[in-house]
Formats: sequence, structure tokens, C-alpha cells
Amino acid sequence: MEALTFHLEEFEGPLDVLLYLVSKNKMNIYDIAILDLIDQYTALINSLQQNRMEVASEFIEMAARLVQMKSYLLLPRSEEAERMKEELTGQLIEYSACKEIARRMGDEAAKHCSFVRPPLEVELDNTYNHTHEASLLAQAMELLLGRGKRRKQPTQQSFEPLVTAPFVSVASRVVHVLRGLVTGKVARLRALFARQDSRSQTVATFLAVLELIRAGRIQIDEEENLSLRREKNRGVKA
Amino acid sequence: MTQKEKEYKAAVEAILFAHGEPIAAEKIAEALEIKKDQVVLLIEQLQKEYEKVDRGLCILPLGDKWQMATKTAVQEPVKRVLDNRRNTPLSQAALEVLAIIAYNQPVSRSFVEQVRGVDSSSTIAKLMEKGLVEEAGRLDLPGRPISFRTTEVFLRTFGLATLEQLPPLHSGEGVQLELAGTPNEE
Amino acid sequence: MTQKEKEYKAAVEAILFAHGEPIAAEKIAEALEIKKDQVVLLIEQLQKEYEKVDRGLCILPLGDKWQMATKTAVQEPVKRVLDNRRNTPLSQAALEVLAIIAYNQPVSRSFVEQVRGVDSSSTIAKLMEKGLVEEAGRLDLPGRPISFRTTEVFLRTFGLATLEQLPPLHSGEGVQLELAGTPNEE
Repeated sequence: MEALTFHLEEFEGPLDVLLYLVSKNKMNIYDIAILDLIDQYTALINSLQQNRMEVASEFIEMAARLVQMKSYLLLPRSEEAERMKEELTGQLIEYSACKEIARRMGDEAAKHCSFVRPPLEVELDNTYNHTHEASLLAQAMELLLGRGKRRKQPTQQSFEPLVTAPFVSVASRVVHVLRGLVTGKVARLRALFARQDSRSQTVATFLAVLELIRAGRIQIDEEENLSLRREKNRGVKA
Repeated sequence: MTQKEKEYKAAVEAILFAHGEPIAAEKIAEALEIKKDQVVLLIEQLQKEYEKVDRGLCILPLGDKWQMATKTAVQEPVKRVLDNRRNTPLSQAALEVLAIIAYNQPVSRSFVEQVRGVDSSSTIAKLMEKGLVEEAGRLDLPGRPISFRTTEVFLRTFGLATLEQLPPLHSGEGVQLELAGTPNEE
Repeated sequence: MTQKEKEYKAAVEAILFAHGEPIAAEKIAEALEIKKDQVVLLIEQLQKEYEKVDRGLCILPLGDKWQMATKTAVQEPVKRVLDNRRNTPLSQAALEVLAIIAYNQPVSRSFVEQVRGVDSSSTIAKLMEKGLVEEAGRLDLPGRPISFRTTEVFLRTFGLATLEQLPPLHSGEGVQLELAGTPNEE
């Protein structure tokens, strides 16, 4: 490991470092030698820390995630390990696509260079000349404070821009979970998962449930019954 | 006119356009690495072309400098368009910022950004340009940040006689409670 | 071309110049009290004339708006005249965030961070400051996060007329492999 020539600042975060390792080892990004990758990454972070280098929390967080993944990977046939590997691979593929697009966009930007000018300065009155209901203000404020009429259920359409990403996003599963609960189609945790679901969907659904519980929007009891939480219970400690 | 001369002419036009403010021929000559006299010749050529009725621009001599501008013949429609700029209705972002300032004034920019969770400086700038918001001195807080408040135009826009007439927030006291602990509360 | 048409053409040119920022054909039509189609025709005529080598300007289509700008061909001399500070190229981080927003808009900050695996709030703030990205209302998601979208400045910066012209995401297999390139080898 060329620890001495390695500068984290040259990378855009832990995913960038992982991609670097993938390419340096000539791994196939669709079929990563995951244990090797984990070992190299954690060794790298360790060596940097031993040299008393400042390592941003994101890199350490990733190291922790990888160590956890490794512990699962060492178990025989761990579904959790498969899931984590799948998720990380998905992230890496997505991020590498992002990098490629960013690079191409940078090239385009370098080719196109035009200058514009600010609007002509004339003695002009820019004063706003519309009138509005004052209630608009109260509405805006209450929306901001998380109250008022915001409890309109999200629609599937509002998520389309999010779910065009190649992997199942947590956001889309948030809607799915909320929808299921509101329409009564889902009452138990198990009802959210099915064998035929793709791994990334399963992972996303699970994360969505965690996210919703953390945000206090849903609750789950010992019987695995899921329910929406009433408004009043929320925001008390806000 | 040679190809090279045409390119110089194009560059002179572009420089006059992009520079905006009056610019000396020397400065243009420097950028093009040609003689000042040649620049003046090119400008005069441009001026001649711009004289045609179907052109809307002109190049004004101002002392020993030059500036691209609109012809007086077209000033009416130009004014109408610029005047219409103020007619763009408030965006959702603008309404949010306005509401935060209205209900909490005087507030600093960072207070607004904390409530909204996003950089709001350009939105505040636009509201100031529209005369809906103004500076209200500095707050007695670390860094002495500039504070903002709403204006009379704001009151007029929302049909209010005084700030007391702002519609009460549903949650009443709850709101103040939630906002407590934010940096604006001295 | 009638005298009247010539005057309209001159006015359109002057308006594009004076407005500076991108402007919709409807706005110009309103100010001139003519049809939008006629405005578009006049703009296209101007565009054609501007194509000549001895002209330094162009009229860029940006989404459903138009903006007068300098031609790429004359960028070097213009750069030399203008203060070049604001023209620092975009950083790797900025490009990544832009790519994610461009292809998924409107998106929340947390979506961007999910893809990049790293905090991106300061990069987004910088992009907003440069006018490449703007707020696009709040998403109907828990927490109602603010969403972001690209602007006309974005289109201009990348030489695009519309978002549809963004390069396709998957230009063929194998791309991903090459691009896992290393920053230090560049």
C-alpha cells in the first residue's frame, strides 16, 4: 500500500476511494472481490490514522460499515452479508456512473464558454406590485413548522423523479410503506416483504421502515403490527 | 476585409457587449494584441452597421471610452420589458423566507436558513430588490449579524395595516416555543 | 421586410441585450404587442445574421427562453478583458452534484448525499450562489425536504439548449469500468 503517496483530500469521499481500489486492483465492478476490497480500505484508513492524519468522519463511517459487512461475510451463507454487498455494489455502480457523467459534463463545460451581461441598469422601480392574501404567509409558516395542511398523502407521481435512479430508492419505499398503511393493505411488517422482491428493493424497504420509525411517523409493536402514529404524538419534543 | 479582420471585429463586438461598462479602445487593443487605431476603425465600422433600422443597438462614445447600448428609437419596448421584471410573482421559496421574517423580525439570515434548512441569501436579496424586506441594523449576537424586517410595501402587498394584523398561526403559542432556542432569541 | 418588421427586429435585439438574463418569447411579444410566433421568427432571423464570422454575439435557446451571449469563438479575447475571477472551472465535487441534480431533478439534498456518500451541503450552496442550481419547492416526503433543480445558467454553461440534450446515462457497457479512474493519475 502506497500509504505515503495517498492523500484523502484528492478523493470525493469514501465511495471515491473504494472505486479507486476497485480500478487499481482491476476488479470487475459488477463482481467485486469484496473481502479484498474491505481489507484494503480498512488497512488504508488505519494506516492514515496511525500517521496521525486527520480522517474525515465519512471515511471512518464507511470503514465501520465495511468491518460489519466483513463479519457477516465470514458467516456461512449470511443473507445479511449478501444484502450489504449488493447495496454497496449498487452504490458503487451508481456513483461511478455519476463520476463518468460529471467528467463528461466538465469536458462539455470547457468547450462552451460564452459571456452574458447583467440587465441594463435603468432608473426603474423594482417594487413588487402584486397583492396577496395575508393567509398565504401563515400557510407558508405553518408548512415550515410542520403543521397545517401538510398531511396530504404523498402521491406515487411525486416520487417518479426519485425512482428513476437505477436502484430502488429508500424514498420510493417510504411512499410504498405509507401507502400500504393508509390504504389498509399493510398491517404487519412481513406484508412489506416478498420473496420475489429484488434484494435492493428489500433493503430499501427495510431502510424505509427504519427511517419512518425514526421520524416518528409509524410505530411497530411486539406482534410486528405496524401503524401510523397520530399527529399529536409528534413534534412534542420538537 | 480579411478573415483575420473579421475575427477581430467579432471580438470587439463581443468585448463591448460583455464588458457592459464603458471601455477604452486601448484596453480592447491590448486584449487583441492589435493597434488602438485598428480598434477604433473596427468600432466605427460596427457603428455604421448598427445604424440600420433593423438593428436595435448602438455604440456610444463616452469621453475616450466606448459603450454598447440600446438605441433611443427602441427605448419604449425595452423599458416595458424591464419594468415587467417586477411582475414575476413570489416563488414558494420567497414566500417562506418572507413568512419567517414577518413572524420573527428582526431576524438574521442565518436564522432564516436554519428554519428553512437551505442557503437563502439570493432569495433575501430578491425580496430586498422587490422592496418587501429591508435591513434592520445589526443584532446583538456574536458576529453582529445584519438583521432583516418587512417593509411598508410588504404590508401593502398583503393588505395589512400593521404587523399585528398578520394572521395568527394555528398553533398559537406553540410556534414561539418551537422557535425558542434558536440563535435569534436573545 | 417591411419598415414595421425591421423596427420590431431592432426592438427584439435591444430587448435581448437590455434584459441580460434569459427571457421568454412571450414576454417580448407582450412588450411589443405582437404574436409570440413572430418574435420567435425574428429571433431566428437574428440568430442567422449573428452566425457570420464578423459577428461576436449569439442568441442561445435555453429551455423555453432566449439569451444574448458572446460566441464561444471569441472567448479568449473576452476573457482577457473581463476580470477572470468568476470563471474558475467547476470542481469535481460541483460537477458530481450537478450531474446528480441534472438527471434526477427535482431532488433533495439527502438524495444527492446518498449517491455521493458524502456531505454535499456546502457544494450545493456554492452552486446556488453561482446560479447553476435553484430551489424547486418542497418534496412531498417526510420532513418535506427542499428540492433542487438546474437553471438556465446551467444549460448555458454546458452548451445545452434543453435538458433533453443531456448525454444519455448509459452510452454503452464497459463505461463504468474505465471511469473508475483514479484521481491521482489524471
